[in-house]
Amino acid sequence: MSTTRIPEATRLALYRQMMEIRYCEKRAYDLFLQNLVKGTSHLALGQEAVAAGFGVAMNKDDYTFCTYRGHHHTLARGASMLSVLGELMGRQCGLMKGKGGSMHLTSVEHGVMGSYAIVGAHLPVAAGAAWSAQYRGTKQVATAFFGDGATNIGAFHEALNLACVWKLPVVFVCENNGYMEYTPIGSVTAVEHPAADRAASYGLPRILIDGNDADVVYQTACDAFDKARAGGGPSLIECLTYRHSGHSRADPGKYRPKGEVEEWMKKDPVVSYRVRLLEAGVAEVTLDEIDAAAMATLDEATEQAKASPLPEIASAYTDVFADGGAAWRN
Amino acid sequence: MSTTRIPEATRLALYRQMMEIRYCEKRAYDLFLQNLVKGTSHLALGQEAVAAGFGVAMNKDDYTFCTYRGHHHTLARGASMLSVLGELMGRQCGLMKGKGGSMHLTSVEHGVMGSYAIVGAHLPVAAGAAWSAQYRGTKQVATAFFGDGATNIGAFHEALNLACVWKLPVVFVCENNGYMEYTPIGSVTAVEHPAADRAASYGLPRILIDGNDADVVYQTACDAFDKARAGGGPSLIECLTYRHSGHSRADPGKYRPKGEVEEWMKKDPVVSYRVRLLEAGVAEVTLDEIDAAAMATLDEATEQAKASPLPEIASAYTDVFADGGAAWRN
Amino acid sequence: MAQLSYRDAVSAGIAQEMLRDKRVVLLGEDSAAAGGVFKTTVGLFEQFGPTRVRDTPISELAILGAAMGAAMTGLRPIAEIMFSDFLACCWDYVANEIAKTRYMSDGQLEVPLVIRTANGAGSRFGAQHSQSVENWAMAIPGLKVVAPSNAADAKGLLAAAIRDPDPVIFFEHKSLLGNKCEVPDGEYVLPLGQAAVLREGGDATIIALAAMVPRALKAAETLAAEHGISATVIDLRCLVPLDTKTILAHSARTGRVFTVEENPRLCGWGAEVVSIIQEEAFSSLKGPIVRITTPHIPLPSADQLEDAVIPSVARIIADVRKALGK
Amino acid sequence: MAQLSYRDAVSAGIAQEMLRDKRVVLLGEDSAAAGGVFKTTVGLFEQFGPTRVRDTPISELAILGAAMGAAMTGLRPIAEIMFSDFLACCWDYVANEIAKTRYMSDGQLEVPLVIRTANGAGSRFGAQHSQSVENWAMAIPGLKVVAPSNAADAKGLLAAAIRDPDPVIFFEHKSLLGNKCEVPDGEYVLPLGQAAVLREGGDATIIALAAMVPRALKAAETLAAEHGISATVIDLRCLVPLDTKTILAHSARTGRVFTVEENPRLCGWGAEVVSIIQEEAFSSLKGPIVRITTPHIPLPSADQLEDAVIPSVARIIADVRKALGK
Ligand SMILES: Cc1ncc(C[n+]2csc(CCOP(=O)(O)OP(=O)(O)O)c2C)c(N)n1
Ligand SMILES: Cc1ncc(C[n+]2csc(CCOP(=O)(O)OP(=O)(O)O)c2C)c(N)n1
Ligand SMILES: [Mg+2]
Ligand SMILES: [Mg+2]
Repeated sequence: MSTTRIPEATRLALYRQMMEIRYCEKRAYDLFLQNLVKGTSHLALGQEAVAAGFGVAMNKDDYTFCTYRGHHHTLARGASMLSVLGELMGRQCGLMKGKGGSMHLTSVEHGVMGSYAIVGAHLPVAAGAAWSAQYRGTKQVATAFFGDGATNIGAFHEALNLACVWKLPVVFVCENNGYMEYTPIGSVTAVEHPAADRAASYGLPRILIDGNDADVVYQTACDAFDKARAGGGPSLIECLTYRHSGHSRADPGKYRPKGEVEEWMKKDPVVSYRVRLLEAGVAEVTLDEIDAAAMATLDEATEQAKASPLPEIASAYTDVFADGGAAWRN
Repeated sequence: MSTTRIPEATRLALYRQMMEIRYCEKRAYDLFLQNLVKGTSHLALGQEAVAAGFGVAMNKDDYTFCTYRGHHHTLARGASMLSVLGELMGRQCGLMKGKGGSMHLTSVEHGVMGSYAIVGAHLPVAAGAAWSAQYRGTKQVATAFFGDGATNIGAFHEALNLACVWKLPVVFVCENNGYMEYTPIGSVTAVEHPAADRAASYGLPRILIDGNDADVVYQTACDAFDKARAGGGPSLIECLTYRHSGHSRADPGKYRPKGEVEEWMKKDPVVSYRVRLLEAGVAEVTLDEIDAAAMATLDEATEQAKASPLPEIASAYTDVFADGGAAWRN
Repeated sequence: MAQLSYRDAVSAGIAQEMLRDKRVVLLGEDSAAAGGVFKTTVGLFEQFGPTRVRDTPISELAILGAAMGAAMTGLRPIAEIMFSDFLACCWDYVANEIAKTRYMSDGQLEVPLVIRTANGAGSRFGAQHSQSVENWAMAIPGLKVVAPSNAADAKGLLAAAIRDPDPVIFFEHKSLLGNKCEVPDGEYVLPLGQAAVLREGGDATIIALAAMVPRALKAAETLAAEHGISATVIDLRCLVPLDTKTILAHSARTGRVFTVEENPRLCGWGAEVVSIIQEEAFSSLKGPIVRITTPHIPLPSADQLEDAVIPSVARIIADVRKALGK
Repeated sequence: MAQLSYRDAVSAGIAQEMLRDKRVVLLGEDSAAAGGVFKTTVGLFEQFGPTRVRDTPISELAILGAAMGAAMTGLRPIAEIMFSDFLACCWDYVANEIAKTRYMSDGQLEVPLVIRTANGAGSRFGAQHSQSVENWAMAIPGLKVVAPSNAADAKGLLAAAIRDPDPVIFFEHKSLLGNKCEVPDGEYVLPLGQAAVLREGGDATIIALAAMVPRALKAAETLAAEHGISATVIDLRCLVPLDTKTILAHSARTGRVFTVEENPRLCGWGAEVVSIIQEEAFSSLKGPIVRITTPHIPLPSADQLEDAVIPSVARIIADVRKALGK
């Protein structure tokens, strides 16, 4: 695929986005180690190109639906590092003031319509948001990100079928990182490519891409969004990628065959993109400045999050119902 | 497909089976009209060839899993008309003595491991029975029958994937009769052939057959069973057929386009098979005798069922738990 | 005022709100072109067209998921789950997604939708098509739960449910669908969370819901006419919000309370109501609160068996008399 | 006797039964090669091999459906649903299929299986991974429901559940997994349906389950030591069968009863227990039965918020003192 038609400014945006995610995820990990993040957390280290490629390609009013592994997509839509790290730390400055936690990041002002911790559950929800956009005639597109493991759950099948029958402006993005938690996806899936090999079941073309190549992801995203906005209906895109760390905080990732991580490290999406930009003539200092700016923002966010107060206990009893409270009786 | 290799005795068995189902289903309908069947009922008039073809091809210890539209499959495994009609009428002589009703016909002694009234729910269950057969090394095969509409539910997807990954001896048979209740299947499905067009999603070959041709169904069933018994794993078979009556007792079937029923009546599986057998040299009197015997059995079953007592009220409180009772406390 | 059946009152309530608010859309299996398996959506497809009234595949996850996504982004979907038993097929959406989204998002998201479903026994459909599962819904924080007992309430409460900014599970009772009563013609909306006191008496308070309401009423009439027992009958109408004020006032007044529940006994709504009454009106109670419920069994199919296990007028009468010693 | 953790007692119980009965097989997500996300099945894959201990895809419907089909045809499957919240993803199997099959088939079929699942709060996982849903299971006729509070019970009750001819939902509490106690070494099986009276006192009866049991015990100790209140503490262990004999005897004896429930309030198991006690021991009650529950809200994620809403030792003490006026 020729990627030269992507403007340099866009490519720098892709790079910046990936760097911000990379730094922020690493920081999240450090904060665990300091016991400042109490619950679980699922890092997207290694999967930055998917988030950046789609995030940069989206319109501001498009909808993103994430899984519990959703920090990268939330950041890619413009949610601040402070609001993300704050949520992981259960602070008042967090996106949901500690009520949702790492697995439920939501930032409606940035189009992040929630992170869903039940595998596959958000695919029909994204289809519904797309239905709403179609009905309202807004040209918005909804994108649902999910893992390889999610392709084996019923909701995947139902969402794909409904979206195709109704020709909804929704893009289903499978981040195939090779594992469902600790089990290799190949050992529990009847086809080699859990998403791409099933596209035909819904009358969709087969799309299988290098999910570690931000240019490829970006271009594929643009094409899918164009199609959706033009009334062409859904797309199903399988992105081949890899998570550098364990499944979640608790997981050292011992089930991986020797050398696998090392192989994938060679295809690190951030490092390789940096090399590509340099080769394309971007000045090193430009990239260094991006890195430094990301780190500065991150450091400031970290300090602010640490200084942020804990939410008041009373907040646990709010927002069950629309009246703001939790009263189920008179 | 050449069908001549099917022995005449087998073909007569297929014919007898279809006639018995045809008569019995018509009688069930008459009994509704007499208000002797109180609940709902889903007739398989027009779909006899699927039941006969698979039923005759099965071994005695194979497992059948039906839907609410399961009278035909239950009869095809050898359950008596008396026990089936008795259940529809809620009598003591019924298969489950009125506790299950038309939608839950079960006859374990005949391998009918239940009829399931939640669309798609029995597909994973059949896979589980096949897993058990595989584990126990019995060479039994489990067959799940379901409608076209069932292919759009999550359980279909999960069952197919698991069965293929575990190479289970299970055969998934889609009776595509064109409608999910009152809605044409094409209007709610992303592909033309709801089962066959999805086989590739599970690494299976595409099998689409004339479900009104008992010979074709029988031969296809034999092949699938052979494959399963040889350790070759599951099959997914789509049988094109049509139901002559409404979806259920309550349905006059008004949503059908003009002429559609008439077209399909020309492909009536029972009538056309009779013609074929006559053309193949079977004496008319042989078939007439089969018909007469079926009708005689049916008439006797009907009278016996009518004369059968109602179950005792106390039976409503039995068999919730293995101790025979319903006690949840001491 | 016209005499309307419960089933027609449902479609009238939907039509009223669809006319009023373009954000209201409807989806379900056989709900559009065919007018619904229970004929509760007849005419809506013709009146509002295929963009607003939609047939779906047999995909309960997709139905509720899509309704949820639409509700989060500006629509007011009405999703039909054909039989309430099938809520089990999409319980994740009911219990984990729709009910919790407002909370988990700290109020950033709302899910204003209605899940309509046919509930209850009486049709001889057997164990998987006859359940009363209102107690399942009551157990989930974040949901409102409505179950009308007559046509007028069906229209008024459904309209309220559609307008409500919170997710509402709306139980339409299969055995009541043909029942007719006077239903206000024009715009008609009832508040959620108000029980109806259908009859007042000093000897006992009978609390019922949905199909158990007409039975409780009939029992109360016989108790008054033949046994000298004068009973108050309360139709809860909503389980959430729960009108504890009305419940407690009338429980305290009579001191003898009965719940009539179609759900199987364990963890039924009556258990919750009992726990509230005994905690908050303890000293007014003259005897134990008695729960009259379907036993804790799956439902049988045969008519005489089904009739035997669901609380009947005769059983209500007998249980009240026994408790009061009359 | 060895000191075992709750998590190790779970795998010990499974191993004991797998050794004894070749029909016992195990399936679940990451349950085999990885030993389970909660490390409750460590070593089983190595000991019993891949035909008996199987990893599944993320397919909760297929997991329970397959377990059911296998149970109907001669096996004794143990199916793991990783978090109890995900029971919502396969509730159809729990509520409509597995629980009802024996009944609907008039006893022709049986479904002897165990569904093991990690239940409860304390891990700061948020609203979709922290629920206590034992009351969902209790509401379904045809199921047995077990929720041990310590390692010894975990082993003994799990063995009993595996041997039981009825379907059993077995709740393993996430926050108890690391707790150790003496666990009998050899074959160890406890009967289902017997509550444990952990402490006897004359002033109050505190009824608890699973993670609420150690809290109730601790509260009882403080009540005795600091407030002159001597309380009986009952660990229900099973919700079905329910040991009403023990409950009623101790409720009647003290006249003051408290339930400590982790499930959200409405239709919690305590509501059912309250309805039974007030109906059958009415005249022995000296005051209202008090339910100490998680409020009827989804669960927050942040640690101090989660801690604030789940019944704590302090809240139990305060509620008992308030009720007894001490
Ligand atoms: C319905 C459901 N089943 C199981 C889980 C537990 N679980 C959380 S993440 C996960 C693995 C998901 O794998 P994949 O879809 O590949 O996403 P990844 O974590 O690799 O991004 C599992 C099994 C869950 N959250 N929801
Ligand atoms: C999960 C679920 N959803 C909906 C229904 C209601 N229902 C019963 S039969 C049916 C249509 C099924 O169509 P199909 O699978 O084609 O089978 P057919 O009736 O044509 O044999 C529907 C929607 C159900 N029983 N279960
Ligand atoms: Mg993965
Ligand atoms: Mg069909």
